[in-house]
Amino acid sequence: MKVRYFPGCTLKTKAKDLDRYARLCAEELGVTLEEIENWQCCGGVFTTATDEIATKLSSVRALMDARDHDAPLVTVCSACHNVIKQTNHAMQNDADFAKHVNLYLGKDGQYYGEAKAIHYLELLRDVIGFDTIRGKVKNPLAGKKIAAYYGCLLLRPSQTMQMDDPENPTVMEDLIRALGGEPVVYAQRNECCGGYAVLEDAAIAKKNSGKVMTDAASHGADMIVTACPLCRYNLEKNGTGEIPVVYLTELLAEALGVKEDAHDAQ
Amino acid sequence: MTHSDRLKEQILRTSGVNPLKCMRCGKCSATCPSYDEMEYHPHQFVYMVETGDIEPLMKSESLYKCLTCFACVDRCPRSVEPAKLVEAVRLAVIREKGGNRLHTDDIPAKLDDDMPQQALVSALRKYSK
Amino acid sequence: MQTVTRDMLVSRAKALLADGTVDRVLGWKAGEFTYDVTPGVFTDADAMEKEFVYGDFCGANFSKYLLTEARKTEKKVLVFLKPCDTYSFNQLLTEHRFDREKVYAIGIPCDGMLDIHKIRTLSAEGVTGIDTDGESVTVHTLYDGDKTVARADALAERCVNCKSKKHVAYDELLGEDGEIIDSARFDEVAAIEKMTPDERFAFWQDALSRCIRCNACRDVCPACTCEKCVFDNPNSGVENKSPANSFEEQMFHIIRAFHVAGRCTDCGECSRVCPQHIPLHLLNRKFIKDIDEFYGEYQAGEKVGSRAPLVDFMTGDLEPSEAVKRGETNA
Amino acid sequence: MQVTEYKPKIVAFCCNWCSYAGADLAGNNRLNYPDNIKIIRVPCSCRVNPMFILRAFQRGADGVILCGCHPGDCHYTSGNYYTRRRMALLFSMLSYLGIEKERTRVEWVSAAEGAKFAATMNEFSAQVAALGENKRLEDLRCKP
Amino acid sequence: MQRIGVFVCWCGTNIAGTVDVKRVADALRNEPGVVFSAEYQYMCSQAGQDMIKNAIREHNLTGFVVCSCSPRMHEATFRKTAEAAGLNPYMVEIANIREQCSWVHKDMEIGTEKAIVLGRTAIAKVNLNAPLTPGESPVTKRALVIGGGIAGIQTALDIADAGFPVDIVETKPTIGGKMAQIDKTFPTLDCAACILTPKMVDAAQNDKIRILSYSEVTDVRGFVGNFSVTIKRKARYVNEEICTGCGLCTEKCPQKKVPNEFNLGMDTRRAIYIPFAQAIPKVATIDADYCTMLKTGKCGVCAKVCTAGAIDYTQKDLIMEEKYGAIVAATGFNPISMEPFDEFAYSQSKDVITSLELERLMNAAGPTSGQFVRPSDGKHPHKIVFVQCVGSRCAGASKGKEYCSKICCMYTAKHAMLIRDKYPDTEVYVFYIDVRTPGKNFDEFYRRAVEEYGVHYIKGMVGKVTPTGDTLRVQASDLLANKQILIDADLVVLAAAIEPDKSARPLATMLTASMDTNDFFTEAHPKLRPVESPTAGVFLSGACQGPKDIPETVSQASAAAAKVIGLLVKDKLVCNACVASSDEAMCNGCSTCERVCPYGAITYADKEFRMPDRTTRIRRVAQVNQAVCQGCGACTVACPSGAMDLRGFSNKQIMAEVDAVCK
Repeated sequence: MKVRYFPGCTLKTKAKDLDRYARLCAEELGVTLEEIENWQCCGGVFTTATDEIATKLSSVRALMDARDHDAPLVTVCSACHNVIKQTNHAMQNDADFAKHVNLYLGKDGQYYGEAKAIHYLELLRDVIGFDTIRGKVKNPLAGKKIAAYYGCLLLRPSQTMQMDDPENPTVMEDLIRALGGEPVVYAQRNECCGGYAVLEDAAIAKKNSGKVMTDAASHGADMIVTACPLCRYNLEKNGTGEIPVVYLTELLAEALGVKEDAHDAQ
Repeated sequence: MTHSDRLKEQILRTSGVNPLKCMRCGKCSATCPSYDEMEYHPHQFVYMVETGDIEPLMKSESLYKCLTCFACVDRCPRSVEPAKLVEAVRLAVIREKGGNRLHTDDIPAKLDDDMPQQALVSALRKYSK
Repeated sequence: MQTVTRDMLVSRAKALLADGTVDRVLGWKAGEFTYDVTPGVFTDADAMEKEFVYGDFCGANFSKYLLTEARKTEKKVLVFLKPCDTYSFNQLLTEHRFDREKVYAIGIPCDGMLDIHKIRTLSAEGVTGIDTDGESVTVHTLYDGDKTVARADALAERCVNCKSKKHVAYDELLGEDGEIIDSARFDEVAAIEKMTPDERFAFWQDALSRCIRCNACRDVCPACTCEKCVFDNPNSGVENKSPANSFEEQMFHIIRAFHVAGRCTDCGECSRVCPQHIPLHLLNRKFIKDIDEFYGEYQAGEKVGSRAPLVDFMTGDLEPSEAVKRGETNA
Repeated sequence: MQVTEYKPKIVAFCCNWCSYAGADLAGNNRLNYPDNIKIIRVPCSCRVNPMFILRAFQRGADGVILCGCHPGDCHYTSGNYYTRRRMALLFSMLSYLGIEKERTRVEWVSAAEGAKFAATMNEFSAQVAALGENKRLEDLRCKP
Repeated sequence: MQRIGVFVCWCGTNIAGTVDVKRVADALRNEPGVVFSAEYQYMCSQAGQDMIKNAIREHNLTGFVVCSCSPRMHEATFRKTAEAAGLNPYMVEIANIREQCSWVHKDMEIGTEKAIVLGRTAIAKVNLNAPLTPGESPVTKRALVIGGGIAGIQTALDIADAGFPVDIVETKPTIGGKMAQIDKTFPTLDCAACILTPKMVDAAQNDKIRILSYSEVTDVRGFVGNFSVTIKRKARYVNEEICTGCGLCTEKCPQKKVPNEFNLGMDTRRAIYIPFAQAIPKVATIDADYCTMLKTGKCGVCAKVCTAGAIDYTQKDLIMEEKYGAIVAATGFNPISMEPFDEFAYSQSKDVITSLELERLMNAAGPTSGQFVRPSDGKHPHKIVFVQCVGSRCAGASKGKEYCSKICCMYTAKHAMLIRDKYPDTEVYVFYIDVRTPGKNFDEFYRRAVEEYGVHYIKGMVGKVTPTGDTLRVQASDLLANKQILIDADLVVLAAAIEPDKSARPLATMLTASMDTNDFFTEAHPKLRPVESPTAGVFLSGACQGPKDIPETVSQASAAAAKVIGLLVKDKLVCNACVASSDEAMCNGCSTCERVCPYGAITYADKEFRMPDRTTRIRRVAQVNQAVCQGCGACTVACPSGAMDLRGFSNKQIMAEVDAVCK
């Protein structure tokens, strides 16, 4: 099966592993991520103001592409996913907003939220299925205590994201289990890492990421897994350095046995 | 309509938030990761917008401490959505001429080798127009 | 032009008669002219072959006939339903007016039916026959020879403003099912709402004063299935057979519209059969529009068993004073 | 200039439990309201059939007011909620037909609101009087 | 043709001061149907009533109109007068010429003219009056109480005290409900079991009360005074009559790992069990979901050890049908699930518990035998944080309930106080939004917690609980200090919102009783009939009607019992005479009327009709149950065919009044 794929800026530069393994793993699991043409940066954050129109157009164009290809729009980066999903939700539910957006779009066509935006994790869980994945695991992550870090963007606002229980999410834990690892459940996994504020105020990021790392460590995590490049950056910068932070696609690639292949190919 | 009435009307409109729904439980502030960095806390944003006391908020550094993590939005028992108010007030500031908080020229100095692009675009979108 | 042909209907009906599923068929019967098709009951293949017609003037909604026909049959009665008819069909089921088990419903698609009144206005009086060919209609007239009008211009009002090409009930569907249409059926109501009260009064005075109280609207209406109509019942207090003055008509039509409010599916039969061409659907649509705007969208007959807005409420419903204001300022 | 005061004919339907009692209270407190208003007692405002209202107009009433318990206070729990929908639609329809909307009204009057009852009646009577005689909805046959 | 009498009352000068009563009487004499007209000073006096009675006899009156004060005042009086003179009481109409005429007008001319119109209107109506006989229905002198918590027990005891038999249907194996799980009660701090269990015993020993435990109501038919109820007695695989409650089986059963619901899953029980020591009936029950014998056919230990021979693995559900005159819903409440609120880490840590779990933890018969220890490690907690309003007072898209659960403020004060009292080495924090303590000695109780017991009340809410090592890091706001604070707590207690029991909604459907959007039963009138459902014969007791504490529940339970007794003492129910009735010849059976009836008084029946052509036709028609109809008339307007009419306020009568007013 083929899905439309929105990689996002960071995955083309600093987070190439997140992108590369996402594609390899999907391919291994029978799904081709087709990168949409001429995609534009999502903007990193969804501006909640009702009169912010232009900042959401790139998401709408990506969604239109998915609609025109009659396929879901998949993103791996939590930030891109958050922006696109919230934009799609607004297009479906806020008639006034949709009207304004369509005025901007003009001859590019009209859009009313017909496409479905899903995160890579939802692709794994809802389309491919964890049971299928379990069956394809070549190198089980046995004995590894892995702490999933969700941060904010995957889960919130929960009414819109509809990804998982925002206070007690299980999708990554279930994935870790499917890959043969042992998930570590800790309360700070859905708290913020400090996000973009790191640019202005490194202390905020340090404080928040520090809390997350400490909590994961105190629960005996060997490793932290995340879907967001900025989370990874903040956690790595502010951890004690003992617990590695990896992308979920890296972990998946390792378990599916496609990681070495990729290295070989290089 | 006084200036502060107009400001309040603008904030309510752009945020889409009704501060009258607030029952003053303070859960937003209890859950806020940037609480200590803020001069005005999420529950104060709600209350001060309700009373039309918006100018102090516009002058406050608090605007740039919100991480837009939506914890206050998700955990609010009354569905007030305080983060949207913070954003609306911040927009009211940075949309003004010369209101930008972050300038592109400032960015190189703030970078390190690992900083993801995502951080730059997000910060620019949040802090500048 | 209809995508389902007469032959298809006849052969299906004959098959069902032959295999004993049904023992009677509700269908359209040829009249004197092409355009005066009447409803008929066919009990054998012969009659079907000879008298059954299907074409541009087969607008009659048979749902109401099921009340009597379903009672007569030992097996089932076969009925052909256009999309709009299926809403009446469901509404009657909601009101327990016939036994669903006694009916075999075949849904047939519809491109809209023609309005002979419109055709006469567009062409000439003395119409003797009509041929439809694609998008144009050839009208044979007694005095003015053949005239051609566009099919679109000759469509009945209710078909121009068709609300749904989707069947909401059937046992069997011939052809393709369509979609619910976002029609402009409330535009005319909105236009009247925009008038001044004096203009509105003049409009309705003009329309309703034409009424001859023939009761055709009531008799054809699938929502008017009372055992005894209040207008025929000396105990109701509003019994009145013939019009005495202009208010009688208003009274009749207001009460009738109110009685069907929330139950009217907007099938348009009332306006179709009115010999005086009173736009009666505009009364029903006013109620439908108000209901949609005041209490949320509701389409009678969409689902069997749905709770009509007039037998339902919300504690926060709007006040009548507010409703009247809104009805006027809709403009 | 001699002016004969025009008195519109007004029918007031009052529910037995709230509004009729409210009218009684207005009497107990000797609160004046126009004599041209005549009250018809019904068990609940939901007993009022639109036919009654049309009948009143047909027989020469210039205005019709319907009073019931406040929403949520209905003696029969939900009667006035139905009334509210019925009258919203009926009045909207009358206005659509060009009948002056000021001739019809629904007012919620509790048993404790004698003053409100009197004030409402004064106000409604003045409002209908301002429109003059009801011509549009009158059956001429029934004029004396 | 009616023969109508008209009686105009002076009411001293109350009417005669503004209305020329003589002129009124004279004018009305000429109205159609009137054969007699007179005026008198006080019609309601004995002399006035005698005058009416004499006129009835002398003039063979078939009905009369009294022009007097409001019918709300003396309609009943004059109806009795009519009855005394042999006239049907419903042949009387009152023209209200005092409250609605003489008292509101000052001008004699105006008052007189209006009085004539009002009299004329009443005459027009009485011309169309028909004699009415209120229906009667017998009363089955037995009550059903659904739910065996404190509400149901109290209601049953009070009804039984009045001498009427009562059945209590309880879904659990024992009665007692939530109160049996509670440790102490506020504001007196007496032991809940000590005051509840004697009542349970009273109920068990009362020969008027039958306890149907482990049973469910599956169907309700009929109406006030005449309910027919189907009850399913679930198989407990133990013969209730024989079991002595010795408990031997519950000790020997090898299946030990069944979560103990009585202790909210904090410990385990056996597959055969008695919920708690004071259970009523004190008999064992086999949990079929866990019993090895029932699942695999291999075991039978309990049967072997039972000396009474009470175990019966072949027992089947038993369906019984009983008749009742009144039904009381007492289905109670439950705390809501804390799963959606995992910011408080309820599912992540055993040391985050609900208040009801705390009750069990503090109870001497609880899972820790009353030792106040942490569920995770059995250590004594030192810092305890209480979080109020978890899931209460929520709005919009957020999870939770919109209402205030009402009992949490008080039980939290109780818990905090008890902990501080018994364990002075603890620090107790209560995070509150508002402290709501209306009630006798309630606020004083809460103040004692603060002032005498040193409980720290903090105005603010907890935002996040992070289990860290062996503590729970509580992040909260202190709004008065304008600070965000962190407390490393040992135990976090959540005041979970309460909701109606899940069985309430299907029960309401069976009873045709109405419910609000939260699934609480609605009362017939929020102020004046708070313990009755709008459906006649159905009464409400306890928290199924709304959140309530124990004293309130008990008062409501007794109030409901009083209402039930008031109903059961009657041999026959006299129904309202002014009820709806359907003209079957005109009825379409369209079900529109049924939908607006607030009382469920309308049912449908297939009836055979003879048609003009001598054929017969079976038609569905509406039938009004006169015992249930309250006469609002909603159905009469909903009915499109006009088949439904209201006696005493018929379409024709009201139209005649309209015509008379407009004349």
